[in-house]
Amino acid sequence: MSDTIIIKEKPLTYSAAQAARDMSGTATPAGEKGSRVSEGPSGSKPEKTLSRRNIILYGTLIVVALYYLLPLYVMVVTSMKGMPEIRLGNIFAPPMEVTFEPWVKAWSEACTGLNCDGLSRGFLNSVQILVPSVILSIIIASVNGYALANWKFKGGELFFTILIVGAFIPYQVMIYPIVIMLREIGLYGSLTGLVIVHTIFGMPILTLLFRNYFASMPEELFKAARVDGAGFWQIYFRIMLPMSLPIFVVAIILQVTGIWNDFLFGVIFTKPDLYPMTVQLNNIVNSTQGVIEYNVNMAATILTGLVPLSVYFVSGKLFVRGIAAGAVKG
Amino acid sequence: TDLEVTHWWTSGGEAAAVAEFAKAFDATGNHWVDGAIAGSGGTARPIMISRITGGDPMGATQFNHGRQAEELVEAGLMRDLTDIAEAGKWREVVNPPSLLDSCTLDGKIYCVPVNIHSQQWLWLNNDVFKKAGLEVPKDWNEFVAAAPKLEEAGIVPLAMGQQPWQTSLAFQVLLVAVAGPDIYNKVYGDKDAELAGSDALAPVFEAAARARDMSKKSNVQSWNDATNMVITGKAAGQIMGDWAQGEFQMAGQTAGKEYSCLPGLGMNEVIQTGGDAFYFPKVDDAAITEAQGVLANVMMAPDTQVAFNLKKGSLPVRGDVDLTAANDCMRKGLDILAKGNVIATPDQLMSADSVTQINDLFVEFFNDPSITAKDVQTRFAAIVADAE
Amino acid sequence: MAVTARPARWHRNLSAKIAAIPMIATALVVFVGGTAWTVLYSFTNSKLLPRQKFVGLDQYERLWGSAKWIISIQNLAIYGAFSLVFALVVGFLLAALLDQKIRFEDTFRTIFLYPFALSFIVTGLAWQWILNPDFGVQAVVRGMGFESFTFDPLYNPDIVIYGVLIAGLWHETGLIMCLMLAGLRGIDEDIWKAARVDGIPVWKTYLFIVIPMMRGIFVTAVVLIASGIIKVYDLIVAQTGGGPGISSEVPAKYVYDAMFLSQNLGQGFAASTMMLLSVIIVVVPWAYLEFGGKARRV
Amino acid sequence: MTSVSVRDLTLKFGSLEVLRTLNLDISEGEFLVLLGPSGCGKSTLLNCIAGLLDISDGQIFISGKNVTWEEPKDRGIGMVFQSYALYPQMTVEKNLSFGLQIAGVPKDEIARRIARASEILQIQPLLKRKPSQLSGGQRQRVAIGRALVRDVDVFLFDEPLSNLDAKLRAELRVELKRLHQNLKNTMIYVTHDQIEALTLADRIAVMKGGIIQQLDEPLTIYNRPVNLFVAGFIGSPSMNFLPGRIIGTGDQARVDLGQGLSVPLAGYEAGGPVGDGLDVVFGVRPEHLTVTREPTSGPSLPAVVELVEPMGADSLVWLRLGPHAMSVRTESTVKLLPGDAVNVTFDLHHASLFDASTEERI
Amino acid sequence: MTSVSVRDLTLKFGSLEVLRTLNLDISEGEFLVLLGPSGCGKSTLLNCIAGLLDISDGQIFISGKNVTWEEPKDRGIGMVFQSYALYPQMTVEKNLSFGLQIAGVPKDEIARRIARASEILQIQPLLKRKPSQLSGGQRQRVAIGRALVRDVDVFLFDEPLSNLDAKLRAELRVELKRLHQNLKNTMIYVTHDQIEALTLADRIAVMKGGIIQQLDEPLTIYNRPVNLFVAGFIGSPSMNFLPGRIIGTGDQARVDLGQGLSVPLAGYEAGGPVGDGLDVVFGVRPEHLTVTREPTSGPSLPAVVELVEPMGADSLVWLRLGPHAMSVRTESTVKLLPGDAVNVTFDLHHASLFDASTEERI
Ligand SMILES: Nc1ncnc2c1ncn2[C@@H]1O[C@H](COP(=O)(O)OP(=O)(O)OP(=O)(O)O)[C@@H](O)[C@H]1O
Ligand SMILES: Nc1ncnc2c1ncn2[C@@H]1O[C@H](COP(=O)(O)OP(=O)(O)OP(=O)(O)O)[C@@H](O)[C@H]1O
Ligand SMILES: [Mg+2]
Ligand SMILES: [Mg+2]
Repeated sequence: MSDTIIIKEKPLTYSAAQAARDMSGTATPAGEKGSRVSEGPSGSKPEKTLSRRNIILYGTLIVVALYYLLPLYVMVVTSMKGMPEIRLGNIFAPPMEVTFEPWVKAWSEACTGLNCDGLSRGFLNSVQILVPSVILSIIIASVNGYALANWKFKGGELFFTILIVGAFIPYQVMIYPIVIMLREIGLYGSLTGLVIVHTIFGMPILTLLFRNYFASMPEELFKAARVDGAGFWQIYFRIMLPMSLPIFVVAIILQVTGIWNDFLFGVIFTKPDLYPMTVQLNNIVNSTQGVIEYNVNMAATILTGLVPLSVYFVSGKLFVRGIAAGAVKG
Repeated sequence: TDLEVTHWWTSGGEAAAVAEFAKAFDATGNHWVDGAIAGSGGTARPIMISRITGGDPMGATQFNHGRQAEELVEAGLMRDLTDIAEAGKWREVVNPPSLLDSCTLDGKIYCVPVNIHSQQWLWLNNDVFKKAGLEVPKDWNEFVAAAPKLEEAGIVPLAMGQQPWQTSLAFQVLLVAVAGPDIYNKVYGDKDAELAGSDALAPVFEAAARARDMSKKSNVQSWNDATNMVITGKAAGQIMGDWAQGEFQMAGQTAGKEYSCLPGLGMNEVIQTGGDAFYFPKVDDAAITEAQGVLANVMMAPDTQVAFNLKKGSLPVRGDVDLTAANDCMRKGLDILAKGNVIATPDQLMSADSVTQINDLFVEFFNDPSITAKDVQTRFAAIVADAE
Repeated sequence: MAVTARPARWHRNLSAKIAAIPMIATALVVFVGGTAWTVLYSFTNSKLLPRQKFVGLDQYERLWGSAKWIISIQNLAIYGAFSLVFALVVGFLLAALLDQKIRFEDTFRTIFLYPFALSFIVTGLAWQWILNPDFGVQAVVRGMGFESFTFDPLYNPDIVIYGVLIAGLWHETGLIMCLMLAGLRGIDEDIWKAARVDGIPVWKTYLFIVIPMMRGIFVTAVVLIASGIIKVYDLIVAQTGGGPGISSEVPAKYVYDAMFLSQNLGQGFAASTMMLLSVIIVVVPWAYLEFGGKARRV
Repeated sequence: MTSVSVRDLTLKFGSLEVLRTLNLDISEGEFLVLLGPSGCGKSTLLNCIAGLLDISDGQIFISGKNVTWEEPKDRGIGMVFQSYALYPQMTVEKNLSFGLQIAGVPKDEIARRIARASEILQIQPLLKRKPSQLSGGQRQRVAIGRALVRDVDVFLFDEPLSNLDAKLRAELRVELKRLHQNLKNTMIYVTHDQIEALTLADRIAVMKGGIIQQLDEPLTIYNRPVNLFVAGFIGSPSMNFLPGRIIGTGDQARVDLGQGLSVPLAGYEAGGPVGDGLDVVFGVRPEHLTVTREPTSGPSLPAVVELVEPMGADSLVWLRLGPHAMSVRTESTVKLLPGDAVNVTFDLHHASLFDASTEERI
Repeated sequence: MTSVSVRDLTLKFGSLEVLRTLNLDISEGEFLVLLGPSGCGKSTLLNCIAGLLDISDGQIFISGKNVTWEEPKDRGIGMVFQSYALYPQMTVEKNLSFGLQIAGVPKDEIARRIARASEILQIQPLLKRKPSQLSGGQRQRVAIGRALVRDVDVFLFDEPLSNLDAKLRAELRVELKRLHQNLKNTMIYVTHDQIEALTLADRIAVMKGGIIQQLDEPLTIYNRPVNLFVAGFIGSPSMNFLPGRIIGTGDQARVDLGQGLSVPLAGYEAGGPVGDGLDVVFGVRPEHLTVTREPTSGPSLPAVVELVEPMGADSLVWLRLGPHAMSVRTESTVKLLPGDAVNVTFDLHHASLFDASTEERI
């Protein structure tokens, strides 16, 4: 890459740019353009935009994309229909009369038991749970991954293996012991307790990702920092962190989705005034009062999914890049 | 004082009924913090139990009457209400007295029964029968006889939700209706496995098989969806507890006019004295303990009993209240209660574990036409034999 | 020049050890401790509350005598096998399609990935709605005049698990596709060129050359899918509730129901122990090879 | 006979024109090296010939056939890549046979070809191993083998040695040369290492910015580079460039190097007229300079030793000559120390003179 | 004075013993090069000295202080890595000041040191750039600068040039040499390129399999390698090895090379007795051989030209001498063609003789 650069740097009168200008055209071995081109294929291979390959390629992609979009479409369309239309019509038909009534109802009017304030109540709670959980779990997992990848110590791999196996344990199995543990340390029912639970269950996969990511960074960088006198935390904060944006994006996306969508822990480890949005959603969807209001349910469903969805739409590209960095090393 | 009350009453009729409690409680200067968890007892109970065992109990919580909370009581996690009960003379006012027995462990009272639920009802849509040119049936047998004609008319004869407890309920109801309360008591109460497997019970299982056929086309999950099928005329009838009545009321229908109800399927008119009860977990906070006492009294107070049960469609636990506002079906129930034709619920007689096993069996049975009446009877008997 | 002795071992890497305390605590206390506790109590007849009334293997006998458990296991096997195979195959195919330097790659990728942002509850509800014979696909097709068309996977006990599968795949293939895409992008351009010069058709290049080179990615993908499969619960609850009947029960739900619905903790613990056992038999040797023992392999 | 012909080849990546109406004829059995700095378009040209890139304009002929639109496999070429691009999960044998199997070559024919290739390359003992179990040099041989079994007329090499260490590179260079002498196939070889180019090539095409600067035999390019770029790019240690100005004409012409130093041009074979007063760059390679402690009879200039780099057989002596720094290659036996005053003699037969403004050789 | 002392150093990775009771003394201001093939433990040794690896046994002293258990930062060393390991998110200036800030060096002192280092390395114009905006050579200089600002006695280099292309490598080699002449710090330099070793080192330690084979000045190692390995590893093109057998004793001793060819040993300075009948390997470098078309007066042997590799200034001629293949370096002006019959003359002062069984020099 740098041959031209070297020449420039040499203390010479010779300039590479100049050379390029002066030489152009002089040294090509004989022949004027066109004079020697003979019969037969010439130039770019002809390729139609509508080649068979493209039809198959885009055709498949579009069909699959439709399959993926179908549920979202149905949800959105249904959420904008009135109940009579839903009962009569087909679920794929666009609404004849667009109404946002269901959205309003889902957000602020739907009842659970005596509370008729829809999802709105859960939204703030969800945010309150989400932010500290995401932050804490990512901090801990990234430090773990860093320690495992760069500061190997005896037993580290063993604990890590246990952690990975732990990722396969169904949550239900752990609920009881965790309830007891939290009770013993007096954190049951508090926000702190829930944050800890999210941190614990996010740990295996996140640690795996961070460990792989840090392990894929050049080891010499780490050594250079040690020679420079940086310690464990200085290397982490000053060297590793600034280079880890992609994997942090992945971790944030995974955690935001996971924690926002969590129902089980939210309902078991908190009380009603802290219930997250998903619990509210469950309540709305399951408290059928008379006729099931599908439109309200769908609106509530979309509203609940809005936060993780927008995170994906905004940072999907970074996600792909980061996941490549964190997952390639098995 | 704020008192958090958890329950799983979230359907229309139920929520309206709970509101009565809340209103009465708030009137005492306290505040009812509603902790509804939608779904069913299955969703809500683990949360409640975790909260209680996790050391962060709510102020009061709903449980089904019976043995569900037994271990919590034994573990000393529940508040002893004996003094309040004695002060309120519950022993005298609660009718039938067996209700209070279910709240009693070692002579101490731990819960407030709030209503009596009876499961033994067949709910019918009158219009459907008229349109099909049929009489509204008077009992199960007539209903079965009418089924083919209904099916011809494109109507599902029997609506049935797919949740396990519903199919299991249908079976129990058929058992009591077809075989009578004595056999029921022997099977569920005494766990008489021999009887359970005998010919005496065979008609029960055949009736269940018949019900299975009649509900083949009923594609709904929850009970109120099934009730809704009856209300809207998609189905002709449903075997369901008296809480279904709340749905009919919410839909603006009147008993005897748009719909009919047949207690005990019109065959053996008895009422299960099961129902819901509220427990009060032990807490350290004196203010909350105080408020718990207030709530217990409020729930047992005659006015609240009437208001609540009218909305809920169930019967009050007190024999001394005025129920002039009660409707046709409720009155039928009251009459039966007055006659003393009561039986205990399976929840009271068996452990939750055995009940679930029976539920599972009937879920399987109702969904798998290849299981014969004979097979299911054999397996039923086996569960009864293992039950405690 | 004086010779000095090796200083104490424990304080080397001290910061790292301190930093790893949360992980060590989680691994030991929560995962090992919690698991041991669960296994211990699976030998009791605990009901609502854990109690040390040991009954030997009674819970296990009952577990294996229970039709619901057997069906759960079968369902998990079917769901797991299909989910694993389809997610990998479909994920890979989509990634391969997206890797053809196509236009709108970002758009397609986002479309394939977005379901992963939604919870299983939402996924289950959406697909329950679409597969509902009275409103969804079946009704629509019938409405178009095909009266005899039947498509009601959620209401047919024989195929209900495949109905769940449709939703499950919809949810997870996007993520797998992302992983695969990342893997494909990591393959040396020269390999493709070499294959073209050798005249190897594209699909054979994928099959015999590229896929074997993506072992690491497949491992990660399998970990992700498999850990999800074992835990599958929300989806079932939201979509079928285990029905019709018990035809779509799964082990995680069995555990949950046993513990909280039947209030038979012992039974629930026994079932979870069986699940753990199978996980351990499959995962531990693999995890050891993959993560333990060996030194850094960068 | 012409083996590969490139006619007016133009290649664009989007709007970036990487190759500009490039023409190139390679005769049968010739070993042609494409040499140039990184990014000059060497690989791109090779990929065009191989058919791995769709060209924007022009034509390509191989063995007289117009292959402009042919698939790579149908062009009768074999290619060896810098990273070797061996299929990692297949054994060496499978790597060699895979393409043939797919082309439907009969089993015994495949066996025959593999036997021949592995004999030529001496990789028989490696046939059952996987690429990961091979050393760099062995991998390289397998990569060549994969091209060899295809039984083609033209071999394309894209920097096949640049991933190896210096020693191995030197050895494999010789092997490649031998291979070419045995096989007599046409070979096109991309590199940016001029030693490889000089030792291997029948002809070298020096490229820069997508244009061939000079296409000639190695020693011609070495001794008579057509411009400053070629002069500076070829040769290591590289040519000394001394900017100066012509004084006088004809046999009296000298190059004035400043500070009173000048070199007489008598003996230099100029390609054109050398005008008085022209600004020039005087180029001379380290090995065409002689250093002596005593003044010699011929024209010599005084200089001071700055640094001595022993390189085994000989040493590189860095001198300061008035305003210029320059290097001289000497026998290791000549002992010089920094600070020594010496005399430098120029070998004008091997010197080059460039016009300072056009940078072309005069 | 001794600057770095390694005593009985042993290092194991698990059960793999990479370094075996290794001893090494480096005096102050010395430029020591660790040379050896890939995987011989060079980097490992350097990392041990730097304190980046926890050694299994032995002691390390730097500037007289026992630093065996010190942290890298407390050892008074600076290190330059193969990949440079510049912190990608920091500017050049930040890269240089990072370590100093951590050490709590006052602001103006930091500024002073950066100014000095960037002056020495001429990187002032780059201070505000990020590493990604630098060329390879510039990065390398910044990496050296990072060691420089630490104001240490000992510099450690781990193949700092091997990521660069040949041309740049040659230039930076000279710069490094100059730097050492200016700074006079102790430098330990790891490489597997013998040209680097020969040009840079005051002394070279040739390693193999975790053991130092020979530790001496470059020309001694070049001319009098202690064993076959060192002889073969140093020098490019490498030494010719001709297996043979001793006939006769004393001044009459000859090496019989088979097929009636033999070389008289008169003039060879043997380190020990040369026994009659001993199996030996006769080693001679390509540049210590002379090829002539006519028989010469001295002892010469007939050979046939097999291949000629032109390398610019000179050519490498591959000969067949009886059963042996060998290479000879000649001036490019000598025109030889494959098949030519020639005579080879040996320079015995520069030849080496090895015991075939022990592989040690005789
Ligand atoms: N796929 C591509 N898209 C756009 N530009 C490209 C592409 N491939 C190469 N280029 C550009 O074309 C030019 C020539 O690239 P090429 O790979 O042919 O260089 P090269 O001479 O082989 O260099 P090297 O010695 O580094 O291999 C470079 O400037 C490069 O950036
Ligand atoms: N972390 C490690 N764990 C196990 N073995 C290692 C480790 N690091 C190096 N080795 C082994 O130790 C030996 C010496 O490695 P080292 O890196 O010192 O070689 P080197 O001489 O620097 O080679 P190169 O020229 O390739 O850099 C090698 O065989 C290598 O495989
Ligand atoms: Mg290239
Ligand atoms: Mg190394």
